[in-house]
Parts: sequence; structure tokens; C-alpha cells
Amino acid sequence: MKNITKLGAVSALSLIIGASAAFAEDIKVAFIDPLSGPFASTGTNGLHQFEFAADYMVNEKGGLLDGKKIEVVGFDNKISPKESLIQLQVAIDQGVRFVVQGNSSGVANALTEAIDKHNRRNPDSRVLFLNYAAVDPALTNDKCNFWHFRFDANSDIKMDALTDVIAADDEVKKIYVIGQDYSFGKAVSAAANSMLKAKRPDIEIVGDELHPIGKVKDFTPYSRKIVSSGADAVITGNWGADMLGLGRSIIENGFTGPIYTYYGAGSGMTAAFGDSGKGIIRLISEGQVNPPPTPEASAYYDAFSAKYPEGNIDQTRISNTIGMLAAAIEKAGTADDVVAVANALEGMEYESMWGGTLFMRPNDHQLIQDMHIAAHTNEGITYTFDSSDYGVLVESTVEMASKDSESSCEMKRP
Amino acid sequence: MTNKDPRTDIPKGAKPSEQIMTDPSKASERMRAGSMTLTLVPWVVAAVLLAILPQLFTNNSALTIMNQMSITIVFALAYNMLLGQGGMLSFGHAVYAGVGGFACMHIMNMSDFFASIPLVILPVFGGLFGMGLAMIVGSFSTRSAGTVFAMISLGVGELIAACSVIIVAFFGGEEGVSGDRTYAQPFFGVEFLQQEEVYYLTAAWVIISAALMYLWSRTPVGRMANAVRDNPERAEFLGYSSRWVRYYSFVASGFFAGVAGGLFAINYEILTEENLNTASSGVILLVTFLGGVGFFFGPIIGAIAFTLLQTVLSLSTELWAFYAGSLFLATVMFFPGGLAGLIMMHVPAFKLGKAGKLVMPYIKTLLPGAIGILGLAALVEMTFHYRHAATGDDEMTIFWTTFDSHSLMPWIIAGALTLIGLGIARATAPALKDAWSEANSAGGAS
Amino acid sequence: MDLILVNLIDGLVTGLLLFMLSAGLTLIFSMMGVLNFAHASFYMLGAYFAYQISIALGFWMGLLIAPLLVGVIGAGVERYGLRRVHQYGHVPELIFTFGLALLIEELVQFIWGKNQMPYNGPEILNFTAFAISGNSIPAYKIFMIFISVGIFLGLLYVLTKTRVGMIIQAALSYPRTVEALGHNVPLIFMGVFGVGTALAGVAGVIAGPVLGTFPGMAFVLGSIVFVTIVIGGLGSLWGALVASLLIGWITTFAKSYNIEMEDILNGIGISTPENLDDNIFRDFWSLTSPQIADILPYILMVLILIFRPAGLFGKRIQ
Amino acid sequence: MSTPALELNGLKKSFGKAEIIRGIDLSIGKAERHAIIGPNGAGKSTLFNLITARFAPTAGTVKLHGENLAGLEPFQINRKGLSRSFQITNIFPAMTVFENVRCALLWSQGYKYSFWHLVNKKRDLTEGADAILDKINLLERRNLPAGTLSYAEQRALEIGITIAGGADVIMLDEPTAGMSNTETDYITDLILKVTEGKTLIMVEHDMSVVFGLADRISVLVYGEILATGKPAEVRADAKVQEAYLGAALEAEH
Repeated sequence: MKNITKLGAVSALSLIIGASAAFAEDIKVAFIDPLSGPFASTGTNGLHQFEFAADYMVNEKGGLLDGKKIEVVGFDNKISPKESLIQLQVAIDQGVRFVVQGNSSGVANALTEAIDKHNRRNPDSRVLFLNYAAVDPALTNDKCNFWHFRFDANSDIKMDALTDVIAADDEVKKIYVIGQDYSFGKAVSAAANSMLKAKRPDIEIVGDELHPIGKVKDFTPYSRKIVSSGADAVITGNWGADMLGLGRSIIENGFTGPIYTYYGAGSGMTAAFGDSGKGIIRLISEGQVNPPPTPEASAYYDAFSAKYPEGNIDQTRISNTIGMLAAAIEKAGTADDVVAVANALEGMEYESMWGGTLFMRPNDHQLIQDMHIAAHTNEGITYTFDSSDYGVLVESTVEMASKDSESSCEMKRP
Repeated sequence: MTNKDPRTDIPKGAKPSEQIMTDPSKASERMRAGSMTLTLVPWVVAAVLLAILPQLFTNNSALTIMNQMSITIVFALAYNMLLGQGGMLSFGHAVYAGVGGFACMHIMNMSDFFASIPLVILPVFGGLFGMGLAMIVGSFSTRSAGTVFAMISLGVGELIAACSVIIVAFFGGEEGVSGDRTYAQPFFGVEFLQQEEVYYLTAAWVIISAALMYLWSRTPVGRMANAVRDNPERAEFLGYSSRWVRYYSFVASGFFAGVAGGLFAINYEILTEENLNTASSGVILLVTFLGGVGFFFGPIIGAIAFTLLQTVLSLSTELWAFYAGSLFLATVMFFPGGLAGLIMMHVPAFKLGKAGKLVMPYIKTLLPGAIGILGLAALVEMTFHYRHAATGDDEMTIFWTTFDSHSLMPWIIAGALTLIGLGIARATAPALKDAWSEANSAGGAS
Repeated sequence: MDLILVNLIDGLVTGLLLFMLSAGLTLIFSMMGVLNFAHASFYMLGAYFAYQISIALGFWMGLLIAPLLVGVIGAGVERYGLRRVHQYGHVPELIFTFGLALLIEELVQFIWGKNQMPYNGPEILNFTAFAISGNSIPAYKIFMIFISVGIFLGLLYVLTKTRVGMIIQAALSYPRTVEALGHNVPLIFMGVFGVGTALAGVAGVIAGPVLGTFPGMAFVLGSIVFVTIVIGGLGSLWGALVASLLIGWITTFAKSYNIEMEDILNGIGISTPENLDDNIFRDFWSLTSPQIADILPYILMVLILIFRPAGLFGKRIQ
Repeated sequence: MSTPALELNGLKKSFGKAEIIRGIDLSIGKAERHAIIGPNGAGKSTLFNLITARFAPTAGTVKLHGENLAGLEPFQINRKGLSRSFQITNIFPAMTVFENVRCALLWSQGYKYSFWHLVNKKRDLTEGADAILDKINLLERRNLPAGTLSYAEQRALEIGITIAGGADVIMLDEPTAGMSNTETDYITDLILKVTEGKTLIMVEHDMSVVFGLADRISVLVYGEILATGKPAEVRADAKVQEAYLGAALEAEH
């Protein structure tokens, strides 16, 4: 009995896998991120931005290498490392040579290790890992490898830029650091402590704490501590529901200073903060949406909004990723030999439509770019988020942030 | 709560092999000999099938998915030792698999020791660690069954899952612990570089574990587990302590869960928080139930079906969880014996030699029914596409057909398919019912 | 000192909110033996319905209508789903509610999408009721307290002073007898399920603006509700109340004060090992109470089950 | 005099304020067939439950072959050679008839919590179970689920389970309750057959069964033993006549 079932099951399996393996001509990019479950909104939005970037920047302009198109294929990893590895295998079997992923450093870590092993064991089907959002510094330090490229600034770089801005603000005397209890939250906390100490020894860190990730129902007790501590500013690396819950709770309980966030905009958050977050929520990120940096960027955003009226471009690095990948493929003259493409990416300088120059640092594959501190507001906003009246407006910029920062990466090249 | 209600929890006839394979009129001697050969057949077939599958499906993803199925099979069978055989409902069984897996990862990272053992025996260590944890937790959780056991399992599961991000030294925090299986001592020259080699390793372990778990259910303590599940008090008056019977089942289940964790470690070379969390524990409950808790092979079917749903269906649609949820509801409402129960329902008809009578009525009812359901699924997909697809992106593809979801025609077609399909199924259902009772009644002319 | 008062109020709000969920669940659980995993999903439905209604008719209509809708859906689920599954026993019932929870989450995502909804409390309550040394207590929280206490008193009145309440209480302990006495137990079940889910709906309506209205909101609360009723003792309304408040205060205070494991261990005479960084228990030593605040209820539950399996106020171990 | 098989001393049990068993002293000799009779609510089943440690006594002791059973769990008492049936049929309904009996054999055959023996391969188990099935005339029903048997057959099976472990003290709680006359005769014969040479303690309402089976009879009324003795003595006892038999007779008319 079970054998028959299994036979049927496996034939169904091969049918489905086989069915979508038809287009070998296109350059396939596997997007491995959550498309279902609690983090699906971020993932789906990211997939839309990738698809749009591929169409708008490459395919509609005639493609690459004599007409090859970039096809972005979504793979639902349900934010599970295990599922990510299965989907990676499926993607590789479908002829994918480029993998993009960003949500969760845990998944990124699993993928980068798996890809390293896969490339070692299967030199015929090597793949590149283009990480567009996982910011754990380790990925370009101790755990770096030749196949991994990061297009977002890592959390240390972001903190470096952020503390530059804070250091310039004499009003700030007391800072509260709070984050989720896992590697990224700890990295943010460590970086904030060491960098503030170096740049502004007079600033007192009045609170530094971690809360369980994804489990806190009510942030009130934490906000009480923050308010009572007399902090002038809050720094948090929280994302998702933890970010919104924390932010709302802090504001609701009477805090009026700036809350510096890594992920405090988009994905419904901007709409949910609405008026209450105005003048309080700050976002540290790459890429500038408001005011629009270039006419090219405006045209791009307009076209995106026409296609996805409810979508945001809250990750400008996505178009940078596609743009740099396209440039690298053109330069290497091949989309099949990923080593050549990787070599082309290393050290590449790229003019982003979102402003500034991007530089892929060869020694650790970390992209160096301008960092911006933006404020959540409804004034002077051209491109709003979440179909609300609110968006983020750039207040200050750190150019080529952490260009000369140290990296412990010992790159092993094939 | 769970096992006090003898009428329901376990469908009648919890021991299929005995009922099916023994002829009541035969003497016990002959019966034993007969059942020996009969019991061996499925195992041999399964082993042969597992051996030739990679020849049929050579690509790595099929192998990966089959490995995932195998791991789930071992885990689900281990889980069913508790739920099906022992009547213990656990909400935190992932931790035993997880801890076994983490232990294996740490062994992989102990380079000297790992280089001195062949990879194939690594799951044994996983099993031992899973068993060790089960021995500790079982010492207080198996004192009673029912709600108390279920809730302790939930609490302990949550605690250990929470520890995974707090106790970084063992669980590696959010990133988990990773290693490289190829550093083990080569096994007859095999280094397990390729997915196919791992497949054979996993397949061998599936057969071994399944056989051992099957044999376990035939041992005195395995038999008494059933007795305690059905009637703990009576078991006490037969000289057995219900608590210790449950404890042994629990520990054995922990061992095989740990083996599953070890296989996971070998396949994925990384263990993370998700191997421990309550979602994984919930999934294995669903898998086991979907397959059918009343039959030994039920969880095997459940594992295969669920892995396909989760991995393959999610490649085709974002709504896979929606369909999975619907399937669970439908199963639990209409076939509480699970898929295995559904299959075993047909055994009497086969024994009476009347199964043939069911073929035509089945075709008449199930085919239109299936078409209707697919039509319904198409409507769901179209609604989803209509609502959530990008502006201007009107084209969508389902069932290898591409069309414009914003035009009326596809809606009419899908709607008509649904209505007609389900309508015919409904109309022919009474005939199927008649055929069913006809096929299941002994005697009768024709 | 002032902070203690603030924390007491915050813990009270959390606890009462939890109580609204656990009150319904404990009735359902003890009466029908159903571990209703979908209970928190009805809470989520309450929030989403209220959000949708509040767009058109304002918050107050949402507060009025959404719980009724949720209650009707709950009763329908009992009538057309659970009742059918009931004959198969408790595990299938549990799986049913499990699948239902999955399905409701998917449906919510299907209809409202995956983002957080901008669902806010009424403007009229958007002010600070009072402040204790810089910590403001929003009026909305006071409102939450009043609603919860009101519901508790109402429930207590119905259960102890009315005929229906008597029957329900009897059915909690002796369902067979009550049935034998000629009462329509299936109808009572449906009613209790409907009311229980409606209570969860109320909780969703008033918690949505504070704790966020998003597809994961049911999962976050999920099992903690079970923990509450198990700690309180199955079938005991007072137990549910006490356990809810206990959990509310324990978690609030654990988050508010950074009690470190090292201090506790040193306090009971275990000295910190040297070279803590190399010690395999280093993570254990550096634990702080906010880190484990949300798992404290689980520890409490396991301990209670080991030493007092009937729960704090429970009379029977089912 | 040899040690009695079962000896009760000052056994008492209260539930709250209600004293159900109010001090029972009873000694039952080896290989004796002893019946306990009494009107409804006299505490017969409670007495059974006290002896088998289903309830803990409020005061007093139970001795099995001279050994005090205080503090032992039911399964430990069973291992010492005391086995019982229940007033409400208490079998494993989902298992086959054969399986029911085989489970009852496991402990006494020394398999304990073994997971290195396969029950199907053990001839002693198969033959032992078949022998018992033969004794209780259920060999033909061997492979049916126990839950599908008729009521009388289920009672017979329960007796089979009770004696299977080889206990030398057998306690049967109303083995013929709710049976027709022919069924009662059938079960009575069965009990006679299977308890040959063993100590039997039974609670029974059917006087013909009691007087047909028992060597001695105890009359339990309101938690106290009114009289103990040979059937003829008990029948002749004026107190019993008055308190029990009379009342029973009155009720019948």
C-alpha cells in the first residue's frame, strides 16, 4: 500500500519539478524567502521588487548577453533554514546559478554554508549567493566565503553611520539600547556600546537589554523602563511585529525623543505608526526615496507604483543587486560561469540611481555605500509607504560609510 | 482527557497485521508461519523500492525531498509510538529529535572523534541523546497520561525551544550549529559527498528504524503500551505499572526521534531553533494524524503526503498552507482514521473479493468530485490572483493553462467545472454508498 | 516605588486581557474536553472584524458587532464542525481546531493581506489618563480594565445567579447527568462555544489597537492561554482569573526589573566560576529576568502539574 | 493453623464524613471460596477497592498471605498473587480476545518490561493464552476484537483475564450481574472450573450462585460484617434473616 502511494507521490513530484525546468535560456535568479506564514509580507514585497527590477532594468531594455532575460523565481522557504536548503536544491536542479535571500541571518547563514559545501562538492553547478538584507556582520567576517556577496550594509556599518550622526547631536546625553535576544540583536547592542564609547564617551547608555524574539505580547514593561531611565534616544534593531509593538508602546507611554531603528518603515509599519510616530521614528538605511535622489529613481518608483499600487520600494538595495548582477554578467560575458561573474562583482564600482556610488569591497564582499538617516513624517514626502500619507524623509547622510572598516574575513578563492 | 474515552481515540482494529494476516480458523502454529512470510513481504518490497527509486529520480532535488520524507517517516513513526501505540498526546516532541540532532552536529564538529567513526552510525548517537533527554523528562511527565502529560510536554517543549536562543553554547543561538558530514571516516570508501550516497544512508536507516519500531510493538512492553492506552486501570491489575509502561514507550520514542534528528543532521548539516520549536512539534502531530494513528504504517503515508504538500505544493502556490489546512479539516471530519484508515477500509471488500464492484462507482463519483475540487481550487487561486497580483499583471497560469484572470470567461469555466463536478459527485454518491455496502457484505449472489 | 504601582497597573491590564481569552477557553475545555487551539484565532478574527467595521462605522460599533460576529462563527464551527468530530474523540477534535487555526490564519491573510492593519483605538480615549512620575497611563488602558472587569462580573452573575448558569456549571462537572435530566446538552455546548469565542472576540477588539492587528497575533498568544487555564485549574473561572493576573504580573515584573541569574546564584551561595567565557554554562550564568519573562508561565505550569496536577483551583484531574 | 490467604483487620474507609466501611475483620483461608453479600450500598465494591488498593483505607490493614499490603500500588499487589475483576466490564475492547488474555499472561510469565522478546514467537504465551481461552470457551472468538463480543462473553473474558496471571487469590465483583439464567449458570460453572484450588472472593447478588459456589459467606450491611459462616449457618442466622434476606425477600414481593 505505502509503496503505491510513494510511487504516486514521487511521480507527482517529478512532474512538478520537471514542468518548471523548461526555460534554460533565461538567467534564473532564485528568490528564497518567506512567501507564506508570518513573515510573508516582507518576502512577497521583496519578490515583487526583484521581479520589477529585473523587468524594468534588464528585460525591457533587451536583456543581457544578446537578449538573455533575468527570470526571478520565487521559492517559499517559510523562513525555515531546513526548507531553504530544500528549495536551494530544487532551484539548483532547475538550473539556477544565482540565489538571492535576505530575511533572517539564520537562514542566510544556513544558505551560505550550504552553498559553500555545494560548490566544493559539485563544481559543475556552482551558484552565487547574493544576500540583499541579512545583516549579521559575521557573514562578511568570520563566516565569509567567495560565493557570498552582501548588498545591504551590515549592522556594524549601519551602527557606525548612526553613531556618527548621534555623536554630532549634542542634545543627546542618554541612550537606551534594546533589541531581540539573538545574534543580530546582540550585534547591534555590542556595536552601539563600543562605537558610542569611542565617539562620544560622555553619552551614558542608560539601558541595554534584550527581549525574547517574536514572543513578547506586550512591550509596556520595557517602555516603562525606557521612559523612567530618562533616555534622550532609543536605538533598536527590532524588526517585524517586534518593531511595531515596541515602537507603539514606547510612544504610547510618553516617550518623545528619537527612536533610531533599523527596520522601522514599510511592510505596513509606516501606516500603523501613522501620526503617532511622526518626529520620533528614525530609520537608518541605504538608499534615498524622499526627496527623490534622481529623475531616474523617480521614474523607476512611478513605474513600480503603477504596477503595485500597494507596494513600497523600501529596499532600494534590491534594484542595486539586480543592477550590479547585470553589470557583472555583462562584464564577465557569461552567466554560467559564476566564478567569472563573482570576479567581475569583486571590486565593482556602480553608480546607483538612488544616489552615490556603490563599491563591492573585494576582501570581504561587503558592499560599501552611502547611509542615510531618515525620519518618519508626512511632510515633504513624494513617495509614501503602505498607501498611507506617511513616508521616510532623509535627514542626514554618511557617505561611503565604513569604507575602511576592518574585516576578519579570510577569503578563500577557488 | 485523551485516553479515557475508549470509544473513540483509536479506531477499532488498531492492529491491522494481526487481523488481516491471520485466519481465525487456522491453528496457531500455521498462523505463525504464515504471518512470518506475510509480514516480511512489505518490508522486502519497501527495501527494493527504496533501492531503485534513485534510478528513477536522479536529480538532487528529488533525492533531497525523498530524504526529507524519510526523516519525517522516522520521526512520525517515533511520534506514533506515543500517540497511536501509547495514547500519549505530546505537544513538544520536536525537542527530542532536535536535541539528538544538535548532539550529532557537535559530534561532527569534534574533528578527532568524528574522523574515527563512520558517518553511518552517527544517528545512533542522536538516538542516545534523544533517549537521554526522554529519560529525564519522562521521569516526571509520564506519571499520568491525558491532559497532564500533554501540558507538561507543551511546557517542556516551550522551555527547551526558548533555551535554544538563550543557551548559545549548545544550541548555537539563532544561527544554529553547522558542520560537515564529509569529515567522518569514509565508509567503504564512501565519503557522502553526493546527495545520492546520503540518500542510501537515510533509506537504510528508515528501513532499520521502521523495522525496529515495528518489532517493538510486538514485544511485551509494546503490547502493554496498547493495553495501557486502552485501559490503564485494567493494566495495573495485570501486574503492570501504567506509569512505567508509558515511561518505556516514551524513552523508546525519544530514541527514534533522536535518530530522526541525527538523520536530519547528516542531510542538512545544520541544526537550528526550528528543529526544536513548537511549530515542528505541531507539524509532526499533524503528519501522524493525517496518515492515521491507528495503523503502524499510517505515519509513513502521512509523512510522504505532508512532505509533498509542504515542499512540492509550495513550489506551485503560495496558498499551500490554505490547502493543507483544508485537507486536515476534511480528513479529521470525514476520515478520522487518516489516510491509512481510508486504505484499510477497503480491506474487507478485497477479502470478500468484491473490490471490483467499487471501481466503477468510484470513478463515477470521485472523478467528478476531484474535478469539482480542482475547479474550486482554481477559483480560489483566481480570487487570490485578482486581489493580490500587480496592476496590469492580469495573466495567470494554473493547471498549465494561461489566461487573463480579469476577464469573465475563466471564472465562468472554473465556476461551471466546480458546480458540475461537485453536482455529479453528489448525484452519484448514493450509488457509491450502495456499492460500498454491497461490496462489504458477505455472501449475496452475483 | 512609583514604578511598582505602574507595573501593577500594566500587569493588571495584561492579566485581564488574558482572562478574557482564558475564561471562554476554560468553559469550553472543561465542558467539552476540547483543547481549542483555534481559540486565539477567534481573538484575531475579533480584531480584524472590528478593524473592518471601525473603518465604516467607528470603533464603538466594532466593539459591539465584531464579538457577535465572532460568536456566531464560533457557534457555527461547533455546530457544523466540532460536533461531527466529537464522536471520534478528543485527539481528532484537537486536530480539528489545529487545522482550523491554520485555516483562519490563511483566510485572514487571504482577505486582509499579510501586513499589520492600522487599527487604532477611538480618538476620544486618545489621551493620558494620569501619569506616575513620567510614566503615562493611557486612558485606553483604563478603558480596557473596565471592560474586562465588567465582563468578569457579568460572567460571574450569569454563571452563579441564573438558571442557564446553573445548568452550565452542572454540565461542567456532570455532563452525563445533565443530559439525563433532559437538558439539551448539544445546545448548551454550542452556546458555550459561541459565548467563549465571542469573549475571545471582545479581547481581540480591545487588544488589537494596543498589541497590533496582524496575521501572527493569534500564534503569539496561542499556547499561553492554555497555560493559564491549566495553572488556574480546568473549569474554574476563579482559577482562570487568578492565573491570568498571576501571569500578567509575573511577566510584567520580570521584564521591569533586571534580576540576574548570577546575583541569584551568588545569593544562594554558589560563586561565579572563573573564566566564565569558557564555561559551558556561561549562558545560564548571564541570564536576566527579562530574557526569560515570557517563558516563566511555562515553568510555572510544569511545576504546578508536577506537584498539583489539578491546578490552583481545579477540583478534578480529567 | 496456616496463614490465611487474606486477612482484614479493622478496615475502615470514609469519604468525607460518610463512613462507608466501618471496621471489618475478616479472615479467608487458602483455597476457600468466599462470597460477600449484602444489600445495595452496603459497601461491597468499596471493600473490594480497599483490598486491591484502588482506594487507600482510612484505617486498618489488609494482609495477603500474612503480608501487609499497606502502601502498595495495585500492580504490586497483583504481582503478589491477587487478581480481580470489576463490576463494570473492564477489558481491552480494541484488542483481540486472544490479545487480551496474552497481555494478562505477560507479567506472570516473567516478561516484565521486556523489549527483546517478540510475543508472537513465544510458544509459552500463545499456548498459555489458548489454554485459557479454551477454559473459558472463547477459543472460537480468539481473533475478534474483544469489544464485539456479547456481554456474557465479555464477562467470561474478564474472568479469563483475571485468572490468566496465575494469581492464587481471585476476586470477582458481581460476575453474573445482568445476565440471564442460562448465562448465569454458564458463568457459575466457569467460575467453579477456573478457580479450582484457588482462593476465591466474590461479591454477588444472585443467591443461587452464592449458595451454589461459596464455602463460606459474609454478610455486609452498612459497612459492617453482620455474620460470617457456612451457607447453611448464614441462612439460619436470625440477624441475617432480619437485616438482609428478609428485606431482600420483601423487595421481591
